[in-house]
Amino acid sequence: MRQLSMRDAINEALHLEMERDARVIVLGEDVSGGAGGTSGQRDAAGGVFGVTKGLLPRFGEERVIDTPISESAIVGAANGAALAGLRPVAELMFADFLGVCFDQVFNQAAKFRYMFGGKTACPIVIRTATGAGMNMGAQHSQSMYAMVTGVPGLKVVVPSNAYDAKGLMLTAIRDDDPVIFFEHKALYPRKSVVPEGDYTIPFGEANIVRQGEHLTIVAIGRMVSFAEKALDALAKDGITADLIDPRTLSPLDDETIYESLEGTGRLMIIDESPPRCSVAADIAGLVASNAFHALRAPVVQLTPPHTPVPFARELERAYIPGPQAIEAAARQLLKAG
Amino acid sequence: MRQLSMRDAINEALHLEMERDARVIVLGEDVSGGAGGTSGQRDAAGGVFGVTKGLLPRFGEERVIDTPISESAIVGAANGAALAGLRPVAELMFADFLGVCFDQVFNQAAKFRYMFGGKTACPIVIRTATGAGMNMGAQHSQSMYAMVTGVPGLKVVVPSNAYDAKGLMLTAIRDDDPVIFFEHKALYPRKSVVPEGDYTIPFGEANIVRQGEHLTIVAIGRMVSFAEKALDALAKDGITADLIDPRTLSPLDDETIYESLEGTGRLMIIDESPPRCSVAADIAGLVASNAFHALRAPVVQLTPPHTPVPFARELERAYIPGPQAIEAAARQLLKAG
Amino acid sequence: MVFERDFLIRAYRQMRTIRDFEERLHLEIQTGEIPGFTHLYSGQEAVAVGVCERLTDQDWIASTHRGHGHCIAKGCDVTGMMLEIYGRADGLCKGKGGSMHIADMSKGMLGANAIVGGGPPIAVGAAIACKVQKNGHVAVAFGGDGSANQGTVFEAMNLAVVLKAPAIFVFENNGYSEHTGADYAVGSKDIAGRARGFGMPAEVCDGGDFFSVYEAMGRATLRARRGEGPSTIEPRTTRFFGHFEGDPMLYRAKDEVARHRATLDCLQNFRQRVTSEAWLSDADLDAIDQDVATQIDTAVTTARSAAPPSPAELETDVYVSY
Amino acid sequence: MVFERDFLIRAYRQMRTIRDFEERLHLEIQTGEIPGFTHLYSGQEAVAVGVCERLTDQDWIASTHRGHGHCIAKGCDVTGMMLEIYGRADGLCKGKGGSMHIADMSKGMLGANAIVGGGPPIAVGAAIACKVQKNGHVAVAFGGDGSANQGTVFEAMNLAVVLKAPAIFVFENNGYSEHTGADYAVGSKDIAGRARGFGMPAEVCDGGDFFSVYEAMGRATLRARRGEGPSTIEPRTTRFFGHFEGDPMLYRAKDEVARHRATLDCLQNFRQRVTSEAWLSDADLDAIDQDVATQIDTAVTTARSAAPPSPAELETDVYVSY
Ligand SMILES: Cc1ncc(C[n+]2csc(CCOP(=O)(O)OP(=O)(O)O)c2C)c(N)n1
Ligand SMILES: Cc1ncc(C[n+]2csc(CCOP(=O)(O)OP(=O)(O)O)c2C)c(N)n1
Ligand SMILES: [Mg+2]
Ligand SMILES: [Mg+2]
Repeated sequence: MRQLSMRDAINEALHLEMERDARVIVLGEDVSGGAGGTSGQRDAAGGVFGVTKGLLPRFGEERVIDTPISESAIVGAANGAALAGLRPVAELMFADFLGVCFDQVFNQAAKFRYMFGGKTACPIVIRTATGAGMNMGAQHSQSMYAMVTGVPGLKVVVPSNAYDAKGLMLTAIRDDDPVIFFEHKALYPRKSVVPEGDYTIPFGEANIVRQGEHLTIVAIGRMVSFAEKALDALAKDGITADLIDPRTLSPLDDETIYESLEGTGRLMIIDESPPRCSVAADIAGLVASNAFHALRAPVVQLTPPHTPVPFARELERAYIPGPQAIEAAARQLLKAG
Repeated sequence: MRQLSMRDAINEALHLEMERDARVIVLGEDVSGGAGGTSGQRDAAGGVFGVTKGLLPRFGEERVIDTPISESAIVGAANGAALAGLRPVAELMFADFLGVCFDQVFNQAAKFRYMFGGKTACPIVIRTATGAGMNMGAQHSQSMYAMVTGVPGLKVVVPSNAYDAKGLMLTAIRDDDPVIFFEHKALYPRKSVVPEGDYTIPFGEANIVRQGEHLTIVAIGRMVSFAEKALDALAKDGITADLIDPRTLSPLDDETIYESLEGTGRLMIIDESPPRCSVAADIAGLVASNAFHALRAPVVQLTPPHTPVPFARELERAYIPGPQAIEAAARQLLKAG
Repeated sequence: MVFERDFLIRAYRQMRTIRDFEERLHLEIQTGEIPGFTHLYSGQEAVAVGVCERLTDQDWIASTHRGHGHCIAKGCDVTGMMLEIYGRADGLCKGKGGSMHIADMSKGMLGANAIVGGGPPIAVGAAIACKVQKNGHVAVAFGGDGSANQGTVFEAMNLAVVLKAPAIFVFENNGYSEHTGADYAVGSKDIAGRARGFGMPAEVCDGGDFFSVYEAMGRATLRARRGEGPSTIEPRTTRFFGHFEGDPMLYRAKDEVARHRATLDCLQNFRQRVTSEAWLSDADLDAIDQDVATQIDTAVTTARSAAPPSPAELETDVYVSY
Repeated sequence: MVFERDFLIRAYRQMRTIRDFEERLHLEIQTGEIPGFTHLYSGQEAVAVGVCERLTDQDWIASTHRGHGHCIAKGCDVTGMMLEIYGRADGLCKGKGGSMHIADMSKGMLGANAIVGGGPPIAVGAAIACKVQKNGHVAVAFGGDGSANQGTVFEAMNLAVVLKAPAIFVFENNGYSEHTGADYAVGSKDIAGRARGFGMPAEVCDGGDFFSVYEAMGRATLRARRGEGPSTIEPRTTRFFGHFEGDPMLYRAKDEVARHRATLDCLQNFRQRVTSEAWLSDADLDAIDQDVATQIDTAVTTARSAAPPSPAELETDVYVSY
């Protein structure tokens, strides 16, 4: 079967949907690149991570729009274009840049439908690169998904592999609500089997990556592969787990977590963002409220500490929950009671 | 004893500290008002809620700075002035406006100290009006504290009464870290006994508003007074509770909550913000991880639904957790096991 | 310049409708029946109407916190608006939005906006859509002098220039942002000059004169519809009430509003002009006044007795599907 | 105009230090030892040094993602910087910041900044502090042509004008923001004109010529120190490397960098000028080149073998107290 990197899988989804639906446009900084340059070459970037490569030559400047460094205008323009009938996919180069355009995300896109009495929709997708692990420093490495998951009106997607990324992106663009789509930088080159052509993955349906009996692990984004590594090691001691990848944080498929807990009674949540008011805390809280009786031990929230993302390799490595930390925490959790 | 409104209590704290410390400046939109007007009258506003009234006549234009509508510049200027040795108190008229200046809050102020290796500090206070209940609509009524509580490097204060507000404000201005200070619009006119002169309330120490035996209630900001009303009603049936007001959400005095739970075994958290990734979820999650064995029933998170704040009176009333909803939820919780 | 009778009648009716709507609201607010806080547009009618008379339902506008005038000028249903402002179930936004969030896509009205500077990027997006759809329509961003200091607005202006988007920026300079004078907060003293600095044509016009605004808008829409890019107009105007209802206006000279009502009233100006040119008669205008008064009265009566939204409405309309 | 020998020697040394630092980094990055991504300043040295030679340690600058040049020009310790870029425990920021977050308050360096447009509001704040402290110091905001499209920057400019803050905005127009030409993204084709639109004096100068930048900065600092308010300067310059290390520069004509290195090299320009005026000799300059080469080599050698931060450092320095 054909393998694609997550980068190329998302690229393919964009191509497919722009082909299928003339209302889809893409806009952002350097989504093609080369405008105003001296080489005369357009598509000189295709996005700084190459995710939008080839769209400009195929769909032209009117639908693949390079913008100035003006994130509020980018997201705001996506909003306005959506209200006016298009289906914009805006690229926010790094999720950390939500800070300079957050109003258009949480006060505008998220609230139009409600404030306007259900009489309109704002079908935008904001694609953005997320996560630590590349030593990009405190302002280019954050996992910002809790901030948008908490906002009613938004949908939040965090794919953990190329296959899901393609299917979720097609769903996202076709979805009539505003979607924030987090693409982990470290996953861009990671390959998996990706079918050609059209397929969608519904929002709000978790992926049960593995099934097991001793504990339930919920892992987000890049943490899924780390959990798999840890489970490989634990398997040698006969320890198995349900590994649940929520795929979308809003809507969240909490039911699948509760069901798993009925069997295992033990929960570990692995989240790459700092602990307070995080998605890990959110899920732990939901379980404390809705699946309390299934719990046989304290919930383990495995997250980085309450600090910004450090730069130095050694510090960043210590910051991110890795396979070893997951393995250790799982062993610990199995002893707790 | 002298009673002051929360508005006047904060105003007094600002007066006191500006008097004591020449490095304190205040800046924001209409913090005095009247600049460039035709009446020639300055201090024509004193802040749209009147909290900064009288500062300009007392401390002059250089320390009480009216700004254009430029929130990024306001918070950014506070940051720069702090790095350069001042102790700015910036007013963000409504917390909802974090959207147009969030970068300066979470990427700049919050991270300077860490990114710069501990060699500097950013002692700013951002005062901002929070909360629903005045029919101000979806973009002027939000409770945004979860978004900043999740950010390492920030401190977050949500006073529930005039006395605390004054003491916490004095602590906030003297604190060397960036502080976001949420003032609930509905509490501004609410009076309580406020001593004259200088007193501070430490961060990270919850206030145990009431002591009781059947359950633990954690309530934030305006929700504290609603919980008190509910407890008055419940007292008639002999139901009593520990009512805990965290006062600061970061740092959070979670120990006091755990200790209370040792006695009661039942927890209800009342938060005015929507449920996902909220402070309610955060506390529920902390308890599920750190005080699991004390719990005798599922944690109750009493929050508004996952919707924007509606405009119409009837809807907004239904949105906010009120005394009756709290009372009903408490009775329910006592039945759960 | 000669104007059709029907055109003048409609323009006057629109301005009068806004004026009556707002003056009546000013009274009704004092009854305490209207929730929230409200920003009235009285005094600025010539701007909203001068701008919107250049537009069709297929053109777009993005409005502000002071949006009633824009809504009416763009054709929103007046009773629906009044119901919304009262927070009623049958309001234009089902009572969920309120005064600062009235919208009607079917009229090309992208929404009032309670965030200063929220609208202009949205308008530019709508203008981009017009370009992609190649439909010859345009999008207008309304903003005040105060909004001309918000970074998002400048970003929108530059983006429109870069993309040659059919966008028009209308900065209603009424001299104040809340309690602060534009002379203080707009460092350049002039907004049009900023727009020129961003590379688009810009002109100041008389916001108290419908014809002045209409002419300036004509140049801007012509340019936009021809695909030549954005323009800015800066109508100088005045508001007859406080920033919001309840504002004691300590920053304004005591007699300022009275003077402006006497000398800068765009409705009086209009009447004066059209009667002196003998385009319309006083009787024509009086008839409109009568008619509008009845309409507004009906709107208020309807709104006062209308049903509030049912609590079940609280959780609907958040998503299309979830 | 006559310049002191010491002044010229220092200016040249500063520029040469930046150049060597960056050219050496360009090589070292290829070893894979340097974490993260790095934006080199080579080619723009005359701007950083022309600006900072007008400043003292008590004046402030706010820098950008492309900050090494500004740091060196403002007096940051070169070995400390190199250690930081390598992510070492003894780096200027203990290895916690990295290339994009170098800061040193003791030198008036408010920090590089990985957010485009993050610095200017901060610089204006420092300028406000100078005003409050009445110390006669100024604050400079560095930014690129790309940053001149970010709303936060315009807000900072207007605020500085309104408050007459002693701020100076330096827009280093190197023709590109990442892979996009300034001709495209800066709709007005000119940043100085924008600044004038905001009500402050602004001038374009030759960013390849130390003296041109230094002169323009002289006018700006004079004005600022006299309390007359902010100014903008727009040095036209070029970068000799890609946007970040690894950028294949597909947007640039194949020979552009080579041409610019041959014709727009500010170090060559400087040498030419000072030797032809006989202010300094080639030998003077060669001696500096030698000296700097040794210094940079020591910095690299030190950094390569230095210890990383201990994992215990992960959780320190978040708060002063918590
Ligand atoms: C981002 C933001 N900042 C501040 C406010 C508060 N506010 C509402 S209206 C207003 C003044 C607006 O002035 P202007 O743009 O001149 O419009 P006008 O009120 O005169 O119509 C302010 C400061 C807001 N709503 N949004
Ligand atoms: C808010 C924000 N948007 C986008 C980026 C990504 N980015 C980093 S540098 C850069 C280009 C900056 O161009 P310019 O201001 O001309 O500076 P130069 O790189 O030429 O020195 C961009 C888009 C960012 N860091 N921050
Ligand atoms: Mg105004
Ligand atoms: Mg550049």
